[in-house]
Amino acid sequence: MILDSLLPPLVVLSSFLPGLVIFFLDESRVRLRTTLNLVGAVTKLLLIAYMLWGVFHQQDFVFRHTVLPGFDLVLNADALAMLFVTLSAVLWFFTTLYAIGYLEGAPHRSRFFGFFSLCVTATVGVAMAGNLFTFFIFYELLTLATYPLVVHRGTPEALRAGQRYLAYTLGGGAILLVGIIWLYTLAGSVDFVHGGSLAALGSAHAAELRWIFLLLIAGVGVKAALVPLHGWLPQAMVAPAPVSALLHAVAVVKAGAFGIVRVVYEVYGVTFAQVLGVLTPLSWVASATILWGSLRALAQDDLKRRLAYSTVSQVSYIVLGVTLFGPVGTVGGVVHLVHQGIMKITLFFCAGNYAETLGIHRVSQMDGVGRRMPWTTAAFTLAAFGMIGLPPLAGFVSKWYLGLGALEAGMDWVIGVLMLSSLLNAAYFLPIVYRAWFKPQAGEWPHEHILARGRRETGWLLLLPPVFTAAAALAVGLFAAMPFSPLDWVQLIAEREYAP
Amino acid sequence: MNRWASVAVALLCAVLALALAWAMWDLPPAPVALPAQVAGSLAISGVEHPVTAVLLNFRGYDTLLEVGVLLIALLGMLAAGATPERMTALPPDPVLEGLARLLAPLMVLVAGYLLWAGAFRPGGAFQAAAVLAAAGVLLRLAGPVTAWTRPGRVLRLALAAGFVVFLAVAVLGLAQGAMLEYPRAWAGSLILAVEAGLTVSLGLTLAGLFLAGPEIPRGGPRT
Amino acid sequence: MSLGLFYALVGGGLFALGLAGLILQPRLLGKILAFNILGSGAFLVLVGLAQRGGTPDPVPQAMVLTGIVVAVAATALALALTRRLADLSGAAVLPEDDARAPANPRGPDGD
Amino acid sequence: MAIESVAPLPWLVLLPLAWATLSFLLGPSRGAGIAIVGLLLQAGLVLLLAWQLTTMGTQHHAVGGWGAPLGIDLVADGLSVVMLLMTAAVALPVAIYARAWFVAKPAGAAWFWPLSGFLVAALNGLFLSADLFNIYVTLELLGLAAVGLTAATGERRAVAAAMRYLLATLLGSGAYLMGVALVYGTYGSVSLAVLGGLVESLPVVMLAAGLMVAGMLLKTALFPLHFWLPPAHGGAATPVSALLSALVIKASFYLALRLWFGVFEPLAAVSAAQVLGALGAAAVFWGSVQALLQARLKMLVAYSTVAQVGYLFLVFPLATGTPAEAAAGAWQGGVLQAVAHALAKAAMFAAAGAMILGAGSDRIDRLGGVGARLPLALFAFGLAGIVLMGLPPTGGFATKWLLLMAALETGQWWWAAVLVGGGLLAAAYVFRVLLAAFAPVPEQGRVTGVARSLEWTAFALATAGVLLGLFAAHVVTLLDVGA
Amino acid sequence: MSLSPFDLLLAVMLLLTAWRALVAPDPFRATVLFIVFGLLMALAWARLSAPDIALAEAAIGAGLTGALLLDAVGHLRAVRRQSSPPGGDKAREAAK
Repeated sequence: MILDSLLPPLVVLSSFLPGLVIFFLDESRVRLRTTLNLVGAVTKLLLIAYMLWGVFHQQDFVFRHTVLPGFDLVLNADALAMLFVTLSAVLWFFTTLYAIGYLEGAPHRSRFFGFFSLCVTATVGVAMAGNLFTFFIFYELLTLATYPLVVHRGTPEALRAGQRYLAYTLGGGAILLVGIIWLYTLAGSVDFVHGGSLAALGSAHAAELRWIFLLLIAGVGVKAALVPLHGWLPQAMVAPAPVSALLHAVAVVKAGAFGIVRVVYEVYGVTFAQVLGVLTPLSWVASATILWGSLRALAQDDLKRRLAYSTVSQVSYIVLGVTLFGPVGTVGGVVHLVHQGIMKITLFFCAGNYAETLGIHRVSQMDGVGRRMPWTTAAFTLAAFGMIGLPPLAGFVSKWYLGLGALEAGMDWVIGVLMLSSLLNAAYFLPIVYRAWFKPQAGEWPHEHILARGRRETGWLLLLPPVFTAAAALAVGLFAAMPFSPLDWVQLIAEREYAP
Repeated sequence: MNRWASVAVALLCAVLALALAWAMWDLPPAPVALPAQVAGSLAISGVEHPVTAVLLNFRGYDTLLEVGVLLIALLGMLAAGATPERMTALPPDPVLEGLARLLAPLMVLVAGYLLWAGAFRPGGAFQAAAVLAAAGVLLRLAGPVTAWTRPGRVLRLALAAGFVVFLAVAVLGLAQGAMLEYPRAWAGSLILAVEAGLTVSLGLTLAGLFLAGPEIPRGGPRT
Repeated sequence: MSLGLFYALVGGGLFALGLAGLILQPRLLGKILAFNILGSGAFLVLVGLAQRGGTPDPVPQAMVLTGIVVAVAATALALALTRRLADLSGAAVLPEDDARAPANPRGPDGD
Repeated sequence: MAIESVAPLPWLVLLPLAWATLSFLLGPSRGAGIAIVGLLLQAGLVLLLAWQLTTMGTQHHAVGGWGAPLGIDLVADGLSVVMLLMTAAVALPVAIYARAWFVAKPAGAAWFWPLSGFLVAALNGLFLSADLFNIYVTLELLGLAAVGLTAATGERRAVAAAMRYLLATLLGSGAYLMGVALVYGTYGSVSLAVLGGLVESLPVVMLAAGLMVAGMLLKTALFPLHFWLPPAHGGAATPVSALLSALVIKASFYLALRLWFGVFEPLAAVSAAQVLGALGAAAVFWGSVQALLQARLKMLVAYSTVAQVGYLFLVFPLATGTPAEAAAGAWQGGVLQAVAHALAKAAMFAAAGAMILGAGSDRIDRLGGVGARLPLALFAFGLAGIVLMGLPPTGGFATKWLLLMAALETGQWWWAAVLVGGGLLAAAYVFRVLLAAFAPVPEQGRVTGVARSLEWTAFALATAGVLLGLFAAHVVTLLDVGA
Repeated sequence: MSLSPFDLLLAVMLLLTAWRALVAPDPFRATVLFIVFGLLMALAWARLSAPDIALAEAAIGAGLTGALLLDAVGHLRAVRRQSSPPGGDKAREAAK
């Protein structure tokens, strides 16, 4: 059906077109801008719901446009794509709500929301890319759409962070491009195929393929913030809170991790990658990143900075899962793509609430904040527990499968990494929770912008999104075994991947 | 530029001259013989003089564009402008002026003859225009004609007339099938018309290259 | 040696001479003369080489007529620019600074 | 009259000549309206021609009805039509831009319209001509029109730049003319069609080819022959800068391409091609670094042109003596780069002009506040910058893609390094401007608004540069006609 | 027509005047030499059986270009006289 092949581009356009219009809207058209934002977000959700149903029933949604001979723009809504698309669309919806509240009365909102929409457009494109070209197009678009958001405040610090962000990501993009073209000249195709397409090239090109793997992983690893390519991420947290939320949970970091998933599973094929012997080094890098990120997080007083280093660490769980050969490891890694997103976005929403409501930016200022902002702090606590991996929260499910996967792959040392990392997670999250709930308030709040009114501790639009996402973090853990839960969906993907 | 670089350039140019000489030295005859083709088509070209036939018929398109080149050179000069206070002021010279007034009509006559002669012997629009231009230069040097500050409408029309006629003929040819294709019967007359237009315009333009004076940019001279 | 080839060789010499002059002459007036000499050289080669067999060829002759007019147009424009430049800067040489200086931090504002 | 019977070839030359003359007759500073109408008609004609090409193949027109070698032929093949499309696509928005620009800044307006009409006619004539001597005349027409336009502000810097430009362009066409003289002397014809079957590797032909190509390198401002370009492109009135950088240098590049891969193909040597590529690579780095060092916005953009010209010349090593498929890809990549750069650079100059007008200064460190006051112009500048960086999905990316493929397929990885490194350098200088424009300003209201058409035309051009990447396949198909 | 001693003499004169015109330090002198060169060119064209070009060269190449050059030289001298102090050395060198 023609309509079916048009659905993927429609999903992309559902945020692109509103974004474009918003960009040219006058600053004062608040109502029209908000309507456009929400209409786009809801349309996208509806389209996705329809496609989810279709994909579940083995229906194909593929769009193809030839840009140059041998160079097709392909959008393919396969199961893995839908997982990421759904995640980003749902979280975008909440982030949009949150951002509307967060930026009330701030300058340059048309510019902000324009690029905000472009950013989601790019993420959805990354998710549905059917080959490396298409992936690369949206991957670079993502860089360009997020840059103005990072420097949005225009402060010297923001500009510096933006410069660093660009240097890292554009450099990564260039490396990725070389890898893609090299691969294309070698293999003649860079389509994403279940089980990978390179095994046919065999061992004759093993050395070249290893180099290409290095280029590709380094290219996408910049955005996934693999150590030592992570330098931009902690700096980029100068961006406004909704941007950080999106950057860390959905868009940029995830696009990198997702790219690694695609490269390993659908370009090389996990079996062939194992044969080439490239998975084990990657697992070392991932483990190092997990531990390094956690260690650095420990040392940060700035709340958002601590969360940023936590992201560095947590995203590498996904990469680690990918390197664990076997379906269980895959499940652990890929499901964490969703779980980490839900939990991390909650944390950033909460951090934004503290800053926006009370002017709290540092952990050391958080004493007793639980009593002033109970809902926010409850959401924060839930998400933090999830990150640590306490059952029955989302993070527990991920770590459980990762551990089992490690055993299955015969990489027992990974268990040690997971244990150590969980301890570190606890070490940097628990003190915050303790301070917030149990320490008495120490003097005035640094800068109280929004006064509590009755039971409402802050603006509705700021409060509802974190509460919802925290509830979701609980739900995806509690109901992990239900049909259509992320875990269920990921198991479907893993089955298809390892199907002979 | 320093001394050694200059020597190097000079040496390279000398090498180029030698290379040119060596390359041209012993060439076989050209495989295409255009003079024969020109001679073969001369009868239907509308003129008897082969150079004029090439210039205004076979390769008339070159000439059309070349007139454009002259016009834009003049435009470029007008556009770049000149500072009025520094225009060369010439002292009046009654003898020169008298001579110029005497010679100018004579030169116009010569130009007319050259134009007419071009159809069957050396001469033609360009030579005629050059003589006209010389008359203009003479008049300018002698005094009666002043520098053009900003060509008025009539002058602009005269400057462009030749080009306009040429363009019109080119478009007319399109109706025949090709740009600048003259109808056989009319070829001679059309070419003469083009040449007449060109003589006037080219003469004025060439003179204009000499006369084009200060075009003051709006807002006064800038320094 | 035929007459045509002989003048073509002279043309080659003039072309090289003009080229050297165009590059080496510091004064604009000198460069303009050099360009004209270079052009004359090319014209001589065009007609001379074509007529090396001895028969006159009207085609290159017509081309040279075109070329001469183009050359005088270019010369006139060049001289006008030279005069204008002399009016503005008091010198008939090209200023060194504009082309070389990579950055001109103290340059005036303008468009 | 049926649309099939319209012959676009001669009209593409006659039409701009006609409106140029008309605007000259109207007088100084007049003629914007007829120019825009003329360019609209021209765009229609080119589209018609492109359609004729895809349905009927290469188009010919024998001027005067004589036919080569006695007469002059006009020929439109895929390459010509792509260049004509580029000309129309750039000239029309620039004309709309110029109309608003000269209202705000009258310097240089006096004879802009007739001169630019002749410029467009010369470009069209050049792209269509299949006759070496006729091409010489169009080259001179183009060069003198461009010089006149450069000098038109009458400012000292502009006049000096115009003078330098004039000498360079005259030297370039002089060398070309010498080549034509040698070719005519050897073969007795200057028709490309006739010569195509005759040219062989004689010393005299080698010398002719060398002189002609060298002349074109000078006119295209390939490093180290670029000395004349930055002051001319940076010093002219902004609409003129856009025309010069986008179109005029492309004409000589087109000619170098046409000759090298056309009549002179039997002589094309791999070593010479490598030298051209090396100069191109040097241009990419030198131009980019100089762009990074500039204090003035328009000089930055002009040096960016020096860098971008470098990419054009990577075609020669990638398509000379390499396997047919890789060569075809490289060749397409080179032409696409010419088009993508034309659109992006015109957009960039247009946007830069609007920003300078708004900020009241062309110094980059005085651009603060432009981002807030003129977001559309800045957005256009950024988009154009993305095209120049070669990021997807723009025209610049399609170019880079094709060239990179050719480089890796032929094992010449060093050109790949140039392409990738050049893109990053371009990012550095583009974002330098964006950062400066985003910077907050202490003085409120220092930046003033500008006419909306100044911003919109820049945006339209930049968008065209982006869309070119998505529809590159169509351009490549068109390019294959008669290749 | 074949090569005669006159042609040899003409060739030598052409190259000599061209060279002298290029190296002459005085612009006026250079211009006069160039006009002579143009007239010699006209003779060369006549020898090449190209009377049309000979006419054009004499009228346009030597005549008009010469007049333009002389006018420019005069103008540059006037400029030098008027702007001695600021343009100083360069101007003097230019119009020497």
